Amino acid sequence: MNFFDKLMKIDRRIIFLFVAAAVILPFFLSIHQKILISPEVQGLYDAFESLPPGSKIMISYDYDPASAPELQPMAVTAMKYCFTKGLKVIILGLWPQGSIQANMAIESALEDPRVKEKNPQYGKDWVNLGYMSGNELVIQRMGTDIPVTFPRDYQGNPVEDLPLMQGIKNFSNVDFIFNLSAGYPGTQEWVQFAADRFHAKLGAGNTAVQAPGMYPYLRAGQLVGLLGGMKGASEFEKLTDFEGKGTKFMLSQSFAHAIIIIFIIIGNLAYFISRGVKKK
Amino acid sequence: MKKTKFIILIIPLILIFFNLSSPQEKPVPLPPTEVKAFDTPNDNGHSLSVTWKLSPDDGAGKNNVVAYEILRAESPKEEFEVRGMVPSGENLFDDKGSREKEDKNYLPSHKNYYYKIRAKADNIFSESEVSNPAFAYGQWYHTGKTPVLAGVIIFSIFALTFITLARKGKKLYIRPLPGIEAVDEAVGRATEMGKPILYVLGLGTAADIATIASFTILNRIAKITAEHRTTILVPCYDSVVMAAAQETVRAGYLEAGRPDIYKEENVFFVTSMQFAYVAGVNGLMLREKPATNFYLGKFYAESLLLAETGSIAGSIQISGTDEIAQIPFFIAATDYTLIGEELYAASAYLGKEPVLLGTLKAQDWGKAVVIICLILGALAASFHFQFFLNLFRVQL
Amino acid sequence: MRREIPLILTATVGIVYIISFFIPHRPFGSVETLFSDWILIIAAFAIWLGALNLLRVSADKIYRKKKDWFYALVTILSFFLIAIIGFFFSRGSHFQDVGTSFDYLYRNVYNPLSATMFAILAFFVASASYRAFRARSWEATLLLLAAFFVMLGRVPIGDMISGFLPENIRLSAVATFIMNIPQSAGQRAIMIGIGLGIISTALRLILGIERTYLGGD
Amino acid sequence: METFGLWIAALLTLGIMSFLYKDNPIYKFCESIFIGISAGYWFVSLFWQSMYPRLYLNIRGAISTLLHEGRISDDRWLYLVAGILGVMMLLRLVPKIGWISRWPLSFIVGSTAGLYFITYLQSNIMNQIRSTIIPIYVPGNLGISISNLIVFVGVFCGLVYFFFSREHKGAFGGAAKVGIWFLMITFGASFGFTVMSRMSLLIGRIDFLFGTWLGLIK
Repeated sequence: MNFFDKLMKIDRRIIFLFVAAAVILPFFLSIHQKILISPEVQGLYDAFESLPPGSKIMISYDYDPASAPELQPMAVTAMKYCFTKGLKVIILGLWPQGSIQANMAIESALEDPRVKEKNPQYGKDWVNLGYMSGNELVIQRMGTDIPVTFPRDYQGNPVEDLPLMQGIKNFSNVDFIFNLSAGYPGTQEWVQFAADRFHAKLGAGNTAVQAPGMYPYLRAGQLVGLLGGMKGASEFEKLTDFEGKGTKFMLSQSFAHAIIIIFIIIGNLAYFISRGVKKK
Repeated sequence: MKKTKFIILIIPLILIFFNLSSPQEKPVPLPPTEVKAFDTPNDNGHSLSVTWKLSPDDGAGKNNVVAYEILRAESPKEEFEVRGMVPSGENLFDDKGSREKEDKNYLPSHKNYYYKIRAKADNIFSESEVSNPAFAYGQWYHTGKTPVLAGVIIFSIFALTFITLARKGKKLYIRPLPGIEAVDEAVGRATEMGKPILYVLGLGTAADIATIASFTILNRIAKITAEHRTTILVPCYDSVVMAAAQETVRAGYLEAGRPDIYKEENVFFVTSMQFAYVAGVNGLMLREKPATNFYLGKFYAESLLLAETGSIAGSIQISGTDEIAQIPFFIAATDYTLIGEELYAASAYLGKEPVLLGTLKAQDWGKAVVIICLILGALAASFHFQFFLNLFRVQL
Repeated sequence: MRREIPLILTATVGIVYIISFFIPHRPFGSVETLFSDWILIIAAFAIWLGALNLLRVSADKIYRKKKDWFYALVTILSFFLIAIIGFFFSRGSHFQDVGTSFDYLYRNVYNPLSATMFAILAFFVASASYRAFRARSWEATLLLLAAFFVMLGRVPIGDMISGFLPENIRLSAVATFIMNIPQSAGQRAIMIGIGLGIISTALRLILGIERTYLGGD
Repeated sequence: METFGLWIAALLTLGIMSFLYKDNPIYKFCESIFIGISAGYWFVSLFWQSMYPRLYLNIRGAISTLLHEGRISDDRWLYLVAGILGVMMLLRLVPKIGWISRWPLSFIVGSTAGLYFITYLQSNIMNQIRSTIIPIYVPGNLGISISNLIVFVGVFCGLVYFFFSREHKGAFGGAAKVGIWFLMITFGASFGFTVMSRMSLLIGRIDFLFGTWLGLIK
């Protein structure tokens, strides 16, 4: 066994060590990197921008803490943006932990001085309808009747008592739906049930894993825009001018990608050289 | 509700206040005409629709109409009640009622209603004539869903035809799938090594077709393991799935004629939370060191966590899922992968029962129809033949 | 009784579901909602089966003093800890509200465990790509190249190293092209295939051809 | 209390991470807690979120209509059927009549089959066909013509690859081969795209350990 054979069967733990270093080091470095905007993020931003103040937006938090590093920065930016622009937000979750994530996002959004200035109020500027089990069937039921599907908000207040919910009957009273999704139920179900069945205008923020699966919907116009993973989050932060964690984490991301690519190159070099040696 | 009405009233007033030319001098906008009420098509019979011809002042001149208000009454003489509002330029409104009697929004079937449309310009408005009477009734067929019905019929005909042909003993060829061919070898390896086989059904519930398809494969594999007297471990993510998996494995042992060596505790529940389940299964892999791991069903982010740990444990791994995002991980980290549709075909492959192969043939015919539609569609689209595209439009 | 009735039930329910899709009229229009509620209720009952199974397997390990019995005890204790807190000490049906003991356990125990298990994937992605991404064949090379371009194109570094090129052939543009055109096409083919596989399996279930889940006798 | 929770969270994080080195008692300990806690979590959630509102509240409502208004016709009685099916599921615990649990099982499977038959026919087949019907020749726009042609060829060959009842030989085999190429590009691209997400999670955890816990990162 020569050096390259050994390199091909390198102990996993050495790779692990390099990955850890690549992720941790950038936290302690300060490098600025340029962020370019991709069309699907622009599409989402344009859809948000086209809404006049006072428009009603539904944000569905369909993820749990496991996907929070990617989706939480998007959620926070979206909340900050809506609050400063005077858009009214109706929150719900198809994942049990979704509405908790929503509250956390609002908490951090409220710390921003620009949001503080607007002083958004619960019930008037946003409501949290909480979690409802039933996956895509919840979406379907909302298509015919939102107050029947969610008779109470997460604190147990009847929805009739919430000023923001006045006049909200079904998706036709909601100007835009933004879905933050980490799997099932998520964007696919929102497309199939809200966009396809009830013609709601829909945009989404997805984990980077899920995002490629959504391109067909994006191309077919069933989705107006898409944020994919941390890069999507950082682009959205740049467009909305709310620089946050998405931008900060992006540097670690770049390093980590670089380290994986270097490993793939080393692996292939080792493979070809050791094969060449054997042929001789 | 009162508040909204108040705001609707107050905004134009404020506008007027700042407008120097008094709008009272403006003539009233011309009313909309040709108001027609009719039953909303394709619903359960608790909704009416109204259309009208736009007011001549809509979108032109100084008497610009800003919105239309839709009013309804039970008879032309009664007082009309506002049912909704649409912005100018629109001429259709669906007056959706509730089907619950207790609901204040209740709209009964088979009861006549009359409509009026109000064209609003700032704070002044004009009203149309009263519409014809119309009543709501439920439909027994949703016309917008015809393309889906056609699909159901076409596919069912294919399936039934080939099932019948297969029953009559017509030989059907199927091409080899490497992942399936490897099953016997993989079970044999476990027998030689005297180690168990691990079968993971994934994160699906019994309400996922992928999981149900995986049951059939599990049944075949359980039968082979029973014949070889090899242990099969099935950690489950969902309680209902566990119940069904127990039945499935038991059936496999029965078919192999070895119900005596079936152990129910080998098909067990772990937990219904994704990563806790992974933690448990990973621990199992590192401690039991199974010779072969099967991952067939619904998989999400845990796919690679399982597959890499299995590779650390030195197992042969066969995987398959219909979650497109996870297929690459399985391809990278396991020895054989069933891609998407192949997972659904696998049960037919393993069973070799003619009827199952018949439905496989129907799937192929389905694909042929899709391909033909794509070719015709591409030609139609190139020559701007919109009609063809509309064939696939489903209204809901 | 044991096999016939379940098979008839599957077929009937399946056909009712399909028919109700096309009929807006009562009572078909509301079948879907009702049935889905029923399934959720059945699942809520079934969790008892799962929980009892877990407890029985763990208790068995402790009772027989099998290897690792101590860990089985930890599992049982954690189960009862959260179950008791969730049922009796966390504001009833508002058990998930911020500030309940249930929420405390969720945030400080469940959440970090879950997130860390998920984060371990990052290391596994690296080791799996090192092992699997070798240009052994033409197909493997395509896989490798597509991954390579998309990986680089999705981070700003990609544009930094390809910045000298015209904008529409920079790495991020190449990545977008791969995602939008060939990736999208491949996805669609797989999706249509899966669709056919699913409807064919569904039909097999309704026709009673596929029925292993009902067991043997 | 919050600091205590933070320390527990941090130690559990490190415990699970230790798995990367090798299986060890600390990992086993964390794993056992994890399984117990999560199973209990699910147990509690399903009760409060399904059993309580959907079964208990509906039946209670139906009973109260019966008692107060003397009306027996109430759709909510239908939920009793679900309750019975649920109890049938539990009868698995009784070996002699365990087979009765097949009834609720076949109910679930039947409705799954019905629902997905329709849903996938519509969304995965009809809609995907519809969005693949694109002009292959767009006059005056070579770029779009070419990319549309690639999409068309990709879908076509990809579908050919999935044919089970024909040998991959000749022109058919050639198309299937091109189909595999498209599938490989698809998988490679999704993998590359996913790497990002996985790294993000690790970044999130590192942010927690070094930032929230140790306070080294602002």
